[in-house]
Amino acid sequence: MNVRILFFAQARERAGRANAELSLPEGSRLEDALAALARDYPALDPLWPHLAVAVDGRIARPGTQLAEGSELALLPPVSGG
Amino acid sequence: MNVRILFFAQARERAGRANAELSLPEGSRLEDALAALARDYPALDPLWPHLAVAVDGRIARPGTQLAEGSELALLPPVSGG
Amino acid sequence: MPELLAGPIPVERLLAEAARPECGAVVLFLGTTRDRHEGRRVTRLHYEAYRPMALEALGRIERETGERFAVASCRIVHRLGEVPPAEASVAVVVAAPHRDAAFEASRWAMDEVKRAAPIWKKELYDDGSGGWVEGAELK
Amino acid sequence: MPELLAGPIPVERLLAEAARPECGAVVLFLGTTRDRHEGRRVTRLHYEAYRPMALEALGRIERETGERFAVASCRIVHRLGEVPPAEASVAVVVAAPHRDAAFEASRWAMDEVKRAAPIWKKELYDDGSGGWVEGAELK
Repeated sequence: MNVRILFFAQARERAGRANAELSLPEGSRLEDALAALARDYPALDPLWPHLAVAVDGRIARPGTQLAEGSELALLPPVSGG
Repeated sequence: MNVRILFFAQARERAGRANAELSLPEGSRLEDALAALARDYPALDPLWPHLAVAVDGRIARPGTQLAEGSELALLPPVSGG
Repeated sequence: MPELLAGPIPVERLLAEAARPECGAVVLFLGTTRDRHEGRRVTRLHYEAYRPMALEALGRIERETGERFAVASCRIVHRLGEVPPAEASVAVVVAAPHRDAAFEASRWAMDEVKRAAPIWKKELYDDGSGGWVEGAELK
Repeated sequence: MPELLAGPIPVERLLAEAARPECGAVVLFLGTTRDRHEGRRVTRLHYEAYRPMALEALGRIERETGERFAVASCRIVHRLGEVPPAEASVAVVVAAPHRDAAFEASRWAMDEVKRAAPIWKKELYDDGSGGWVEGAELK
């Protein structure tokens, strides 16, 4: 299955792009996607401890089941206002 | 000497006017002016316990010495805002 | 410098004048006319002031706000005469480096305006009668 | 309903929409761009957002402000893209029957915006470099 990845702020700059597609085996969970992203984008390493991850617009735990077309967003600490 | 009296809000309505001149003996104090006003404007009676009085723009005590041309203002409880 | 004026308060001008590059926060408070008071229908408010003393009081509040709080500016504008419902009778604009000080300063300044400025408000009701609002005795 | 927009925040429209005859107080908070941060000269800010999630977060804050405080309305507008010094990046407008609730609600809503909305700010310095502002980890 394919999921869509969105990178924001520092994550966008470190990944060198704002979005990507990721192909994963059927039945993958969020943690599987994150492991793949960690491999593909080593520049994200220092950010991981501070990132929140949303699946389809909601903050998600690593065990969250993904689906075809899920939208994953990597969200650094926020600083609006 | 002559002093000028300004009536505001309820005091203006009860006095039936916004201002007046008052003639007082030389050496009069604020309390003398207030006694004259109480005589001349009995409709002010219920207001007196709640009135502040300013002389030339500053809240004044009854013993304050008046001068020719002093401006006395009768100030009901305020409700700006 | 405070202002007493007839007619609508020029909020956009006040905000433009308050904006400054060393500040991260602007708080604008508007006191607006309510259309009901203790069950009666208020059609408009009438405000009057002892103008020179009111300007002095508002100016003192502006200065004291700047001394008590970490703010860059405090401006107070009060409307006089008739004010219809939902329109602003008073504006307090505070600019500050940080928002906590801006909120606290605005609130304090507004409490002071109500407590210490020789300004009076009369409510005019839909039956043609009117009543002065119970206020704070000046000290 | 919250808004995310490029370009100046239409403050006058927001105030007009907030005004209502049953309210006696309107508090507008503007977060404005400061021209210095930790000794460096900031020439402008760049804001970005995860738009659908940010709109949902701001909408949740608007609603929750209405539930937690005695206010009639809460509107939040955040600017995105580049914001020059002294211009507003965010506006919170609260209308309430009484001013204490308006101040408290505005402050709470603004704290929540900073804590919970997926929006990011980068400072751009006069030497051409830039830095993301240390923020709050989303939970």
